Amino acid sequence: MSEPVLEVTDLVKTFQVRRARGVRVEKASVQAVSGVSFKVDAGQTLGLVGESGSGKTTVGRCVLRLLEPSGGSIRFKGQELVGMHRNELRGLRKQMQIVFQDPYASLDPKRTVGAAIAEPFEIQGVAGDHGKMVGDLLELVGLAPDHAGRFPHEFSGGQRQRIGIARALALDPALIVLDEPVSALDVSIQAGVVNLLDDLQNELGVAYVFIAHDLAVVRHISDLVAVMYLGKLVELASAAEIYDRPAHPYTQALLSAVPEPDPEIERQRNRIVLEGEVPSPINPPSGCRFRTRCPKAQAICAEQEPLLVDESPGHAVACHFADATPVTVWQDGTFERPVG
Amino acid sequence: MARFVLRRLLWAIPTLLLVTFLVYIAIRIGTNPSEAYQRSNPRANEAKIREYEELNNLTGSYLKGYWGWLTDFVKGLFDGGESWQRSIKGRRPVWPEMKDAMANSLRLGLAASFVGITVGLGLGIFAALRPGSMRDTSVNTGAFIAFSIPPYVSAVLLQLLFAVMWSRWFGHTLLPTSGVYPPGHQGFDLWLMLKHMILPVFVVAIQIIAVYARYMRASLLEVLNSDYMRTARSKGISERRVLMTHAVRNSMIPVVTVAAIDIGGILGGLIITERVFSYPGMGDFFLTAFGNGDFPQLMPFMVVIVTCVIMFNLLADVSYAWLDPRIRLD
Amino acid sequence: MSDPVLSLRDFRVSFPTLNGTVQAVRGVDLDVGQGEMVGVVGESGSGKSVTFLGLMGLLPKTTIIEGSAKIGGDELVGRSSKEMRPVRGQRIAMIFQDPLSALNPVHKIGRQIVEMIRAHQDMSKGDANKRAVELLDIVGIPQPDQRAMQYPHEFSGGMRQRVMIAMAIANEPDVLIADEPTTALDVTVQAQILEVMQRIQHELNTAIVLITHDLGVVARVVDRVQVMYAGRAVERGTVDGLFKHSIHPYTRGLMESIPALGRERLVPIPGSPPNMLQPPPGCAFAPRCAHARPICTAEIPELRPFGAGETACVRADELAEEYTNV
Amino acid sequence: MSQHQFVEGTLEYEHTHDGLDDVFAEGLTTDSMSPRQMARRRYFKHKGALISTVLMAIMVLFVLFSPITARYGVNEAIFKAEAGRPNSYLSPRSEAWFGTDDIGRDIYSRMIYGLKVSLIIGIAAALFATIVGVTVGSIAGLRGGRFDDLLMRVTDIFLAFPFLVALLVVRNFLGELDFLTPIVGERTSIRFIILLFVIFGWMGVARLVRGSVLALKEREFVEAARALGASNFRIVFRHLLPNSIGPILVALTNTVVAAIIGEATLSFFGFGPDAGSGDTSLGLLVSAAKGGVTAGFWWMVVFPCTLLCLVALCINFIGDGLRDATDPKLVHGG
Repeated sequence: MSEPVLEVTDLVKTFQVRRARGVRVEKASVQAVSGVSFKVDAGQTLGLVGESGSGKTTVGRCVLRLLEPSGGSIRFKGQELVGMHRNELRGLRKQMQIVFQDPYASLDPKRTVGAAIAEPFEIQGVAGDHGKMVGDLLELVGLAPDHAGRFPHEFSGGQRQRIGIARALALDPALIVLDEPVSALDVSIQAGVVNLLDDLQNELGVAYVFIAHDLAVVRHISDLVAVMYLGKLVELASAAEIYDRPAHPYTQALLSAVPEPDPEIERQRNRIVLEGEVPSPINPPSGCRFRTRCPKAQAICAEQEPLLVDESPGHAVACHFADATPVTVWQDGTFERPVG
Repeated sequence: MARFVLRRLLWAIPTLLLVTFLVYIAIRIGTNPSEAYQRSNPRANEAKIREYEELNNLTGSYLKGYWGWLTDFVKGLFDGGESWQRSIKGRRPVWPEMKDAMANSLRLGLAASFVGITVGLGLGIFAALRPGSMRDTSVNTGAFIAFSIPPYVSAVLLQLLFAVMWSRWFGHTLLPTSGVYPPGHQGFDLWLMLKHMILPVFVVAIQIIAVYARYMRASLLEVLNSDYMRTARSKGISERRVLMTHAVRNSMIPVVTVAAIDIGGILGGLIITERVFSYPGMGDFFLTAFGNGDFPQLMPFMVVIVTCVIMFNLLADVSYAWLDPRIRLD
Repeated sequence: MSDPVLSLRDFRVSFPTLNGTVQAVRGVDLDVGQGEMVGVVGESGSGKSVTFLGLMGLLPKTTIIEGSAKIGGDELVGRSSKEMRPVRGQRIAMIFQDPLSALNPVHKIGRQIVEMIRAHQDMSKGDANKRAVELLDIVGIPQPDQRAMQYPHEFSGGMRQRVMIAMAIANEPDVLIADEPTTALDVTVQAQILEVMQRIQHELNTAIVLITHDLGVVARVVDRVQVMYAGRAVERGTVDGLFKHSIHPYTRGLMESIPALGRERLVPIPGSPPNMLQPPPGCAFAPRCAHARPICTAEIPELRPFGAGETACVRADELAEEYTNV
Repeated sequence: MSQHQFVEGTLEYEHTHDGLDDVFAEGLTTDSMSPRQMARRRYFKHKGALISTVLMAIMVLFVLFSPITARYGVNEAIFKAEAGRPNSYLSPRSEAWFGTDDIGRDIYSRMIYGLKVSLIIGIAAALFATIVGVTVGSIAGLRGGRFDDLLMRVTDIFLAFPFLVALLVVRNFLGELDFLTPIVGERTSIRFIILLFVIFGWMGVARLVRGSVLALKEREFVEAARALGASNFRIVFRHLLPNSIGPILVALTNTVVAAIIGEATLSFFGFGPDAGSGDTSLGLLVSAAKGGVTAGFWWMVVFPCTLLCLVALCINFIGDGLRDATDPKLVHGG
């Protein structure tokens, strides 16, 4: 088997928070990501899901070393990125790219779209007719080559996102981190961008790390799905597994919280409504970080941190009471599980 | 809060020491003591100059000299300025003169700040409530024009108008244009004093008005566009209440911070105005001392200024926290 | 249905700008009955929020509002902002998308609720305070008496939205307008807030208008739906009727573009929403519609009964046939 | 109040969500204009800025063609026809439109020469201050940490000081440093005055640029450039500076005004440049006006003072127009 495009092992990212609270500088250390591991193969998509504060975006930034990881290892095509010298890294940047969430902030308002897409060629010193290459890229993402002379404000959100994708594709990367690429778009526009990403992957064989909070989109686009909660990976499995047989109580609750666009299903569904909200990462709960909101929590959850172990082949869960057998959840939030 | 203030006050001490040390060096070099002494006392001999330098701790290393000055200064704080060295000119004691100057300046500064800040804030609110209207444009433009007139220019123009042209046209002077009292006046006279203050206060206040009207206007406009103003309106409370309880208080937060830090601006305006109106305040005191290279006068003056700046910075922080519950001080 | 509590007829909102007049809302009809939750769905620029901000008189003074909007039979259009005061907060209350910026950061939560109560009820401060604590309890905020003494920044996102709801129901309004109340929240918190809103709908019998772009949210909580596009309602009906038998190509387009299980490829709606300075003639959706014919651009289609609901498509009959044949 | 505080006092804006974003989100920006064109259009909409630009242009033309526009030389006295004695204190008349001063020099002509020197001081000081300020500000903004803290602390104290006191103390201090004299000349030289205002001017610029860089560096397009492997140098020059050109220009105009008024202030109190060199400045003219007040020679006061204020006002207005034109809040939705 060929080696994976990306292999992340025990990634840790700690922030020294220095918040100026008006006049006072407050110092605290926040572990935004603690011990996250996963692999992405060529042409594959890993969906990274979680709510705000789960650290999914931080993982994405660390993978590209836009943020300096505090620990662990990130291997890109077998090469260790952590600790790699800047100059060496610059060469590798050709092969890994990022697309951002906010289509308004991700393009320099003062430069034309053509200049934005040509920037990768300039930075990496790619020879050739940049104008033509930009035109080709614009066509690839479904825009017209003569759009190159326009400024970002002349485009709609969906079009801007396509421009961002064109820029990321310019250097023919092996890996693209997509950081909530469609969550700022209207649903009718979002579909087009998701399709584009799908097509590009089939055509170019690029691997994606797809970061999102929208579980429906993630299910649609991902091969593997990793669920994060408060900086930890709680479940990692193929998309089908995660959605059909979620084993971690958090994943189960998350899936049950997502409304289905079908009133009939909605009425029949049993929901797990989680209590409370994600705790502060400055002071995470002891043991299992989810235990404060977990309907299954027991004494052991506060004492012992559950490890991410294979519940079944290819399906890893970090829970003392992981159980992927279909559960019945009653309206009042209690569970019933087949015995045996 | 109390702990924060205490800690900041403790912090103020090293800051004060560091800044005064730098000021000591700057003034020691800048005044060129021996030259200054000679200028003020043309018949002084070498020995006299050396004695002056020794007394004022202007010899030896900077650190040692500073320490010497500091001990004298601190002693002076407890004996009514007795231990401070005497002025370079006429060997007058520094403290009594400075005390009077401070009182005069304080009176002028407080009056001008009060007038300036209230009128400025009022105008700012007045303008912001109808953005884009005539009254907004005129307040904004007026503030811009007032801001572009340096205080000494307005002072000189007012002097020309009230002291010279008025008497030429109408045969009497309307307002006095210099001093605290007419020359030769003895004793206290409130009305005369106030009359002498009108023009200087006006000059300083105009600058303050210009600045605060613009701050307040910008800040209030910002607040008026915020979401919580929409919420307030959606409650069905009166527009007056919406403005008073929601808009004005919130827009004061940035203004107050600016105000306390802007103390330098007000002091600067005072110095200039006092000079033009021959008003015997700190500004006049400073400029005379500076012109003479009067080290014994300059240092206490600088200490007062530095202390003011540091204290007002602290005041800014405290008032900020008091107005904005998101800021916690401890 | 008994007499509607809130009723809009040919409601229009337009903004004069330097480049011309933006016709944000171009004739909307809507009835909301007591204790009913109506979803208003649309994408950005559809005019869904503007309709209700205009109704409440919360848009800039230069905004032009026409048509009719009645609350319990009383006309609102044409009222001065002073005349609107007894309506706002008492008969219609509103909650907004971003609960952090919608709450005044320098006032305590309790005080902000008390302000709402005392604006419309003759109540002593002490009683109003007690009532505020009670309201916080109703919306599920633990330790309400202590929380009332805290500032908005000390609350989490979901708790803030609960506070907004508590404030909105303080005077037991006839209608509660919720403008994308869960968009800024995480899904697990969204579920909590939707639950609170449903409880209020049933326990207080309040009519709720839920403005959202999320069809999933609509499917979960509302009774009836109105779909908006380019400042007009294009389709409406009961939630089941609409999800099962929508006719309007825009509604269908919206549903098909949602990623769903077993759908290999998503179907986007081509193009982008029209420029509301010069909306296209006739059906505003025609330029993006796969089923458009020349007839579509002739005149603006009105909503007319079709199947279980109403739809604003001139080709509704033909399309219904087409859909069933496929 | 010094011009300095104004640079500082500019309230920071934060983009707030307003209810109309929804309406204006899509399909409104049909006009195809580059950001520069939009900025230009907005600038010309600012009436004060427009009028000020025209006035400034006229003044600059007068200065450029001073041998023609000025009727007399700088130090040329208008002599009485008969005895050859200078025509002191003439009130305005056809031979001397704005009157003459104590030694019979034409005030109108001297105002043009004075304006020239003042503009040179203002522009030179502002340019150098901007270069220093932009460099320091962008380093502080990008690097952050200790350097940034120190910079903020120092500028805080400096800016809170009464302008004139700090100016005078620093002036004398620098004047006594003998090693500086070969470079910037005596403390009464124009070069020295410029140096002084560079020292006081860069801080305002640095703080503005720092704030702008701090805000921009979190923006995704900067991160995108970094992800492409762009060097810091490229990020600063291709992305950060072009996007903070607005605040930089505003700071520049503020510094021009601060230097012109500052020079006048120094001159007014007798610490300005030396008039003996056959040159004059607005400050020296205003300072000379003091002598005219008590005697009622109003023209000596009114004309130079008006010109000084007018120049300050025009440049301030131009700055305000630039602020409007480049305000990022106004870029969207047109």
